[in-house]
Amino acid sequence: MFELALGEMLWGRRAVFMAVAAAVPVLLALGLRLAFASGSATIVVNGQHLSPETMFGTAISLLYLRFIVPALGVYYGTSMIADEIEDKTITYLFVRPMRRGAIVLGKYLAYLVCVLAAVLPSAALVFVVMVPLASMGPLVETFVRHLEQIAVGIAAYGAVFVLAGVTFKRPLVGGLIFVFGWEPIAAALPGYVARLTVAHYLQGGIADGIGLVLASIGAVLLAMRTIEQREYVLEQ
Amino acid sequence: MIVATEHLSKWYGEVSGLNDVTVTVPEGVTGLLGPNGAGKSTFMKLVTGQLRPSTGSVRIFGEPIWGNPAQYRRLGFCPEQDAFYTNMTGREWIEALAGLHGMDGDSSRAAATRALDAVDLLDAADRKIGGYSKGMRQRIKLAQAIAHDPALLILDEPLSGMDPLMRRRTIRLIKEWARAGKTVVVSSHILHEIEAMTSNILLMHNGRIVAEGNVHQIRALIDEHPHRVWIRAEDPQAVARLLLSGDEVSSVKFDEGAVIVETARPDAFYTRLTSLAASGEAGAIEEVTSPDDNLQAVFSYLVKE
Amino acid sequence: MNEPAVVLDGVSVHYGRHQALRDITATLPTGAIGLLGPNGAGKSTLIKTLLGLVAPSSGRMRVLGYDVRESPLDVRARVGYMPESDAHIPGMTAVAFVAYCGELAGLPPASAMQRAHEVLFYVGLGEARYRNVETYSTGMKQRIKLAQALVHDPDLLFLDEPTNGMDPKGRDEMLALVRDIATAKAITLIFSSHLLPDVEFACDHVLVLHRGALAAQGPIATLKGTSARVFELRVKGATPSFIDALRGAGVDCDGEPVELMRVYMPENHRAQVLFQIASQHGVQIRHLRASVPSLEDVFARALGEPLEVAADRQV
Amino acid sequence: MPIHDQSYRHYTGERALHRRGWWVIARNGMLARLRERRFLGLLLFAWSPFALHAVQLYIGATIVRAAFFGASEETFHTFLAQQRLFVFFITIYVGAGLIASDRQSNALQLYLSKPITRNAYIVGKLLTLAVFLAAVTWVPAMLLLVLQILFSGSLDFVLDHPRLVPAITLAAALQVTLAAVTMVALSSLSSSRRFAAMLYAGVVIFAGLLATVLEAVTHNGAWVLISPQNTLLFINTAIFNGPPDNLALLGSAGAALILLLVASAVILERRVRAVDVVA
Repeated sequence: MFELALGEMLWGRRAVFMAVAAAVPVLLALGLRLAFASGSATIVVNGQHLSPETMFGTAISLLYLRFIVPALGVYYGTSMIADEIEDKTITYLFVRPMRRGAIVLGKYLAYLVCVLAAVLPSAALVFVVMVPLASMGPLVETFVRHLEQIAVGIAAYGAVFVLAGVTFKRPLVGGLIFVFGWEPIAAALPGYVARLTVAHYLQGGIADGIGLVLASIGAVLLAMRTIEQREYVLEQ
Repeated sequence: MIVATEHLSKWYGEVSGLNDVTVTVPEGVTGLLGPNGAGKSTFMKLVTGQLRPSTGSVRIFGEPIWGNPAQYRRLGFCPEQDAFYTNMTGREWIEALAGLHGMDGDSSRAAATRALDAVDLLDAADRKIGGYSKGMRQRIKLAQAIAHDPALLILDEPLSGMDPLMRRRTIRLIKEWARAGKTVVVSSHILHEIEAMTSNILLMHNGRIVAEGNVHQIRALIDEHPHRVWIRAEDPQAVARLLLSGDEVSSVKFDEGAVIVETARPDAFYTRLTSLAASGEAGAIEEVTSPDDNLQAVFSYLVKE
Repeated sequence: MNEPAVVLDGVSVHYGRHQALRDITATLPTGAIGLLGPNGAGKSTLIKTLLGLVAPSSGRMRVLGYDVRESPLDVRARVGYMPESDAHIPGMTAVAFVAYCGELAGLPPASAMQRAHEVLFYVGLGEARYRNVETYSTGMKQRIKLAQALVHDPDLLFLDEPTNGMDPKGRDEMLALVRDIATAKAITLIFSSHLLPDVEFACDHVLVLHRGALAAQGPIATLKGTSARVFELRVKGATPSFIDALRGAGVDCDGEPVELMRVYMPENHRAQVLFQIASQHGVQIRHLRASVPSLEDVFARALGEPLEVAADRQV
Repeated sequence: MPIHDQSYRHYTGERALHRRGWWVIARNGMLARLRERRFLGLLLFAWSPFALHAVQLYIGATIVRAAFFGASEETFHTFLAQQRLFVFFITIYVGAGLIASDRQSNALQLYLSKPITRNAYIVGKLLTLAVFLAAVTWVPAMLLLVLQILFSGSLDFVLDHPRLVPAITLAAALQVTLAAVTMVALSSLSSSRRFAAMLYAGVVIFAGLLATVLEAVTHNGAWVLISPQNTLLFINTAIFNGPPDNLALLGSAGAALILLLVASAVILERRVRAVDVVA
């Protein structure tokens, strides 16, 4: 099932979407780097002259964690099963002598492998391009920390939206609202409200990270159980 | 019995898909018939474990199918919808699905080649399914159903979109599978094609089983339509006179060069007719047939709208 | 109208390298004509060429007296086309859709609306005519496709797989409509389908295409030819001894006794022999009929396929 | 014949052979849209700037005689520029599905089997969108002009600005044609309405963003060419305020628009066909 899912990930609009998501940040980084090099434009934010290194920190958390990783998670997580159901090709997989959960697991792992293989190198590239060689030393440690966050983010968002994809009829719209509507609002609200989002735990320390990984595994298992209980009536 | 259901019902909210069906499917080919919305696809989805019975049970090879994926080793299903991974080639798709049966690389490749050869798609095997014509897509669907050599085959409209030659070849293929010991359930709207495959049918209407078994036996049981026999003879009047002398005949009509007789007791009547024709008493009798002893007539008599 | 509806003279069509039609020359009479051929034989290409939607690379075509290349609009104004796949204009009710097609075919708005109602009743969609087409079942979608092809009262009608996907009752009603149109309404009809018995029921003339070339053409009756000494036999209470007795009398037969058997009678034998053997063995002959070759045999022969009869014997 | 034949009757009425197919398509397309309340709401909303300007003119003409309230050539220029937003929304709302929905529901082969030419189909579809776009650009602009004349009670405003009417007409025409042709061409590229809409929105927004950013960063006006929207603005400014100092840029802007129109025409010619050539 894993190979079949892997194959599906690498053709058609899915691969294009992933390539774009990985390539855009690198291009932006290059553009900004050129702008810095040519010295013709300096970006001054509230009076303080921004250096490339700090730029990289904000770029990572803002661009990757808040936008690219959740977007990929929503797109692939929800469409993984929902697409096959809509295209009615899921029937061929249901009539095979294997637990239906294996379909979810196979696809989820294929998603993890592909997205990690696309996004992490892209983040590394952005790091190399943005941070000049001289001051790279001290930053490596935080860079690795960022990579971990991205990896956990990919796993978490993926798991949450796989579960959404299996349970709801129109998961994509709901997913987008959750990521770009609910999460930013919740972050601003006081008290525990922020805890109801994935983003909150991403920013947290190691403990939150591990908690998130466990939660992801739980979500995937729940998704596997759901797909085995539910009946999918593919209307004519 | 390969497939058996007891008081099987299925409800979608208030809509009743299947209503208290108790039926057994014998070996060989069985034609599943009924007008649109009769519950055929619901029945097939229950038998292939895609839907859970609301009440009652459905068993294949004696065991329930829902939530029991091991059964799919012996079951092949060809769905009606036109749904494919259009970017994969025919061979890749069949091999991938065969792989899901736990076959290793070589055996799934061999199974794929065998299945593709059976449906005569070997030459197009390495082209993308997206570029296949409707007839070829139908055949690749059949191939995925037989790749793992199942003992039970459920085919939903297997011939739709095929050209006449391919239809004939597929009908012969289905009969060969049956002869090779497989049990095949074929659902189709084209009655004369079912007739060409088998005379064992399962007629459904409004979610219930209206009739099951041999078409001709079923026809004989439809008493509000007495058995009608069309006889072409040299001297139809003579034949009619002689037949009227017996009490089996309830009415006689004449057609040019032929006489049409209605009888309520077909066995007695046919025995007498055969001996009459053998004796040549009423002149030569060239042809004998029963215009409404076929699937079309049975279907229209039993499925009154 | 006695002059032929369609005249094709050496028509060839190329899609890039692929030759879709190869030098087709045929004269189609008025009445119902079956257009047969395996997938990819060029059937829909021929229809699109006759509609003037595809320009042939060579040859001339006259439809209803118009030269297709010179006046395609005149041709399409007198022709109705019922496409094979589901085709409707989104977001419209049935009567609005059919009236719109009428206007597109040249009818003034008021007449188009009036014709739409009439045609919808004729194809049996009277009660459902105010419903939106998207809510229609497969059978109803086939009927509305026929309605939009009839609304402007064409003299020539192209039907591409009209009975596709319909249940038995729906198919019988559609076939009755098609036959009524061809016979009672004097509209020439080109009926393309894979279901040969449907074609045989509705048509009296046939055109068989194969790999873009004309494989056979002519009235169905003559193409079928006379029946060889082959009979269909179904009996009740058959015993093995009955079968042996048949073979003993030089009557060869194959197929299972309980199903329909094919029986090959030697020249001098008459049907009576079968009855005599049957009555001796207490067997009832339930069905005995000279096996008239079906349109399928004509189709197979035209495509150089082994005949069904012969083919069965090898198995 | 006492018993009338109830079944199919032949049509003996009038049959105009070369009816204007394109008008039938356009009229049907527009009527279909006008039946939708949401679209009427959008149209109404698109006329709100007009109402604002009308009030402004009224005040200018009656109360304080302040020149700044009165109409000037610039008011019309900014009005047309402001309407750009509504042009964008209406183009997507009406235009995205024009051909895409026909392709999805296989209606294209129905149209082409009727006695209309492919150009009639394309013109009909273009007109459906163009009429609505004109209704939110040219029509309100001209109405403002009429109001100005009515309020000021004299024709001299028009006499003082002879070039105003042709300028408004040309600018509006450019805006409508560009939006309609490109949108319908994009609509013919796919069979999904949403995809065509996203494509159009993507091109307009992304190109616009990129052009403005690069222009700001590099202080070089030439970047305007990469966004059709900005190019159009540049040309409209030239129409209203006379030729800019950088004549070469104006020429290349014109060329860019023409290139875009030609490309769209080629796409339409290739995509609106009876036969999709499947390899």
